[in-house]
Amino acid sequence: MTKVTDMAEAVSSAIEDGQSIYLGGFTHLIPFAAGHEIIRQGYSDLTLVRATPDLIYDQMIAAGCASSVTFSWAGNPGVGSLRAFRRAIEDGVPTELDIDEYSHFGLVSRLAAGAQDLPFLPLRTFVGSDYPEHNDNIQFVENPFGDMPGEIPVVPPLNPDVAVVRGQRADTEGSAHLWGIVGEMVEAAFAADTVILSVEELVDTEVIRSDPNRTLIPQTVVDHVVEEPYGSHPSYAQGYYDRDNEAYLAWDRRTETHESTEEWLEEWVYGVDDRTEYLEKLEVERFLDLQPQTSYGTPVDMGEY
Amino acid sequence: MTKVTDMAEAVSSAIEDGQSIYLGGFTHLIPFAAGHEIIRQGYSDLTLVRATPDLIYDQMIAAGCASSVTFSWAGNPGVGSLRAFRRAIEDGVPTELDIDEYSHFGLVSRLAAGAQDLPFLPLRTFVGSDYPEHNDNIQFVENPFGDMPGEIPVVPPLNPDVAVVRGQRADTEGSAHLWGIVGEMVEAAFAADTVILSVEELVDTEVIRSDPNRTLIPQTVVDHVVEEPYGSHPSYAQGYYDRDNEAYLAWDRRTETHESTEEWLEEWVYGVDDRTEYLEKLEVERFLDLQPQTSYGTPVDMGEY
Amino acid sequence: MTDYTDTELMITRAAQELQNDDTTLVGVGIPNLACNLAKQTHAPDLEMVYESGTIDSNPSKLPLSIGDPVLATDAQSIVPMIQGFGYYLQAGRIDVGFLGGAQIDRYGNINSTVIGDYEDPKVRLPGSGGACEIASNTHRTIIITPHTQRRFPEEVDFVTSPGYIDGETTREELGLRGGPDAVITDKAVMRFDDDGEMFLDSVHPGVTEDAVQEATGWNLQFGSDVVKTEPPDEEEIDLIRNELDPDGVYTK
Amino acid sequence: MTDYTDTELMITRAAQELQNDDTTLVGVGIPNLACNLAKQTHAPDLEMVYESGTIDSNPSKLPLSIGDPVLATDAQSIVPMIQGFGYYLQAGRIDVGFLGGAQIDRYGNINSTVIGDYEDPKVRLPGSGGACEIASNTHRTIIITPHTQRRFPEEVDFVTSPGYIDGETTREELGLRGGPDAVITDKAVMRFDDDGEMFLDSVHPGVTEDAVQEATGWNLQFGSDVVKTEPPDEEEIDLIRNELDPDGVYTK
Repeated sequence: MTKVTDMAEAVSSAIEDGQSIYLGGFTHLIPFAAGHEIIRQGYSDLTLVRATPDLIYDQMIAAGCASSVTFSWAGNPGVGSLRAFRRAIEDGVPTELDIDEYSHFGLVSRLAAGAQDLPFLPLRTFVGSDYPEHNDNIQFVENPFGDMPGEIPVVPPLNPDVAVVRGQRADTEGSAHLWGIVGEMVEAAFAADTVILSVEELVDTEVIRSDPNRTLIPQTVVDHVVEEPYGSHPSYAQGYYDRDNEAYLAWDRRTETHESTEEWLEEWVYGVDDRTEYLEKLEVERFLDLQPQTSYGTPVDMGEY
Repeated sequence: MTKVTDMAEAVSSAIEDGQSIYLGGFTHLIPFAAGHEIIRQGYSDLTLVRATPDLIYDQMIAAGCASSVTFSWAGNPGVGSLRAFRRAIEDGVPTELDIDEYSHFGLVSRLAAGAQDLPFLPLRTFVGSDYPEHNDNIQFVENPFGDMPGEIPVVPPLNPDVAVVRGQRADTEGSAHLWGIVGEMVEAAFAADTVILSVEELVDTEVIRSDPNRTLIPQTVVDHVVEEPYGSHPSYAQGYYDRDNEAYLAWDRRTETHESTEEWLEEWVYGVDDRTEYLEKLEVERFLDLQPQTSYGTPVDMGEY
Repeated sequence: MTDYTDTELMITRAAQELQNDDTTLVGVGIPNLACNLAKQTHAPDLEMVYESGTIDSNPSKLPLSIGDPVLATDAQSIVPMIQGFGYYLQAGRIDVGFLGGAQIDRYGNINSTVIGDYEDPKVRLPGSGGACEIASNTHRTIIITPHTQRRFPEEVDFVTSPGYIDGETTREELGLRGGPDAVITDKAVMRFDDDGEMFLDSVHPGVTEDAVQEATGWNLQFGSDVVKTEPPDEEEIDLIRNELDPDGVYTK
Repeated sequence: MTDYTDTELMITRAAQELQNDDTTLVGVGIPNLACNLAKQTHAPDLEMVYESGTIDSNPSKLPLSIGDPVLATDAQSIVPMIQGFGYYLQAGRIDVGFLGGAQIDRYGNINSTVIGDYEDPKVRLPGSGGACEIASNTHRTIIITPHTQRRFPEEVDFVTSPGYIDGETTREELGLRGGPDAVITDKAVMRFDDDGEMFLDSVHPGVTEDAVQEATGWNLQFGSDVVKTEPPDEEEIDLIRNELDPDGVYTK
């Protein structure tokens, strides 16, 4: 049964104001197209969950979509800070922003607990730091097996209402092959109630089933499938295109004030109807610069038994 | 730096009497060649760890190598029971055997805790069963985040002294590609102090690095590398050969008494020097019957950046 | 009327318990045949998951074990056990689980561990495997077993897989999901009442209610309307004998 | 004598902290350059792991972020974050971690979270990322930072990454592995005594001990034998300028 739709439809049927939303990808495969569609549809009061808010949440925060961010590292990777995020926290512009903050492993462990329906997961982080003082979601439980350590921090499950994850290829039912850096996307997809899967290309089910160990996102967790080439620009898709670093640098410049940030949103988000129009605005040379050379992995023989 | 050696050398340098040993693979990729070498070298007092003891531990128990088994399902898969295992437990033949018993997830969780240096992992198993009454390694801790559930079972880490795991291919430093059913091999390899990796074939490092997401066993956990084609017979290696079901059925017949079991060991283990001699004893038709047709997975493009 | 064996009836009856959108955790043997039968008849979208970690397997021939390569080739996904048990089963993503066992009591608690004392067993059985977590975490379990007094005792020697415990403590209180839904034997089909006690729901053609009671180690409750079990039809028998198990590995 | 910049000295000094059989958790920028420099000189087998989950990366060019595709292509392995942090870092498989931060105190506790009050910050910094677990779980950490009073205060505003806590509670008691080994700044190299307090180990060429104290917000201990920091040699400078960072992204 096909779950294929377009991003506008997927977003409007999956997301409601006030929900907690996870947009996936650790530097890699970030669903920018979905983020822009959420902005265009004018959502508000969202809780945004992501290890690294990155440009995508900076844009959504600037657009006034968010009331809270759950995160572990809020910077512009390799460039500097996230100015819209900081303006919201430091000055309440355009809206006040609550934060719920962890280390990377703390946040990923919360998603993993959510993916497994566990009341908590233990981890060897946070001891000796100031996090437990400021976050009630970090508790300590005694070790019933001895005193090395005598107690250990635990974090509770995190189950976003909606997760948007990307993969390189999937079939129409939503079983997806992912490769390169996977981050915490699998945990988030299993933890969320509703999942939008966006991919670089739709392929025959036979392609997916030819290498089942590669199917990290299975159809059973997926509700909507969107084929959206270059849906991760200006982040990247391993084997398909590189990160557009110029865009990361430009974001840093264009967001110096809230007003200049709004101009950027006007130009690149509100001013286009969908991802195709967004791509049309990019110069063709930029596309060509982002193409990697082909480098195939040695295939595996599954054997026909 | 190459870690390549032969199985006799790997076993004798890695294993000592009295240690806890994990031989890997869930039905798939079982290291029979390593098991036979352990028997030939006359080890004793071993604690054998495996979800499914399978024929390999039945053979080692019959040979008198084991004083204890940590497991979760002790049967001859698809055939019946493990007669040597039962004789040891029910009648103390050839030696008494202690058992340390879990469900599959309980045992796998112990290895996962061991792999991550955690004092315990929680799981939603064992509640309402008789296991906690008989096993002090199943404890309950309170949920600090609420009462759904109010408490949850936890199991402590399991760190075998030595793990023997198999993969389809690896480089000489021990980074291995695995595909098909992986079971709990990755957790065990990360949990063990010393790891012997045995593979169907050694390949160039470039083959491994062409598809890094497939490298489930990395060289950092591996101490010895052994190239041993058909090292999993009579279990199977996905894409290389099928399970030799005739051997599983034969084991059931040949183990009806301890004496007949010893005859089997004499013929197939003590009577051969190594895996090559073992393979020479198999009829060529059997080899041919076990060959699957080729069925390649669609390769991925990692891209050259 | 079509001729059939006890095993064939158990297979067809079990297949009827499955719905088209179910995800089921399958064992080899009868459950595997039942699932494949359902898939080829009324439940083409049935998703079969094995505790070895193969997801939506599509076996080209009858698997000989739950780790058979035919379950891996052409599967939708394959995951490590830690993930299959954690992200699928424990997370509540499996609707139906199949269980068997050496002993089952009136509350559907199952023993597949030992006959006799745990520390000094008369017969050592294989143990749980994934049974304890299947019983704890699926939304419903179907128990398939031959029907004899020995297998249906007043009390099991060891609870490997919890059913409705003692009929008083609820599974919900304990944090357990689902519970036993049906017990399918070679004589009858039993279900469970609101207190989690087993009752006779249907008897197989040619079997008397007395015979069922006779083969049960406690006073079995009878449903208000015990009916006759629907026998296999011709199509089902044809599929089992000619496609699913042509060599009669499990059905002879 | 070779001409060099402060940054180039910090890179070469950091590289010298690495041994050939080390596995190191790398960040972009100076740590990445230091690791690559070590790999091309005295530590060819150095294994570089990134918190994005790429294991033994072999970048064909300078990565722009810790998730750059050049860290994935040609890597030995790539794992999900849950595994990178759990099976590698938490399990103690990473020897050396690199940390930076806005504030560092005398016990090597690091703040990369906020300046001012946590609930009402003057400056909101990026936060931990993996820093808290790197500080907790590697066998030794190397801290790299510019040397100013503001960055070396008496007390940090927020402990993001624990060092030697308060100099009394031991890391071992708390279940923490390792601890800060060296602090490399643009003025000096500091190390830690048995109580976990920072002391001046070497000053960079052209820098006085007074200038170091002046840039430190507490009475800095001086080692018994404060030496001059070894400056970069010609080969190192050549590698940095012509191979590792030819565009001067991090070294200009």
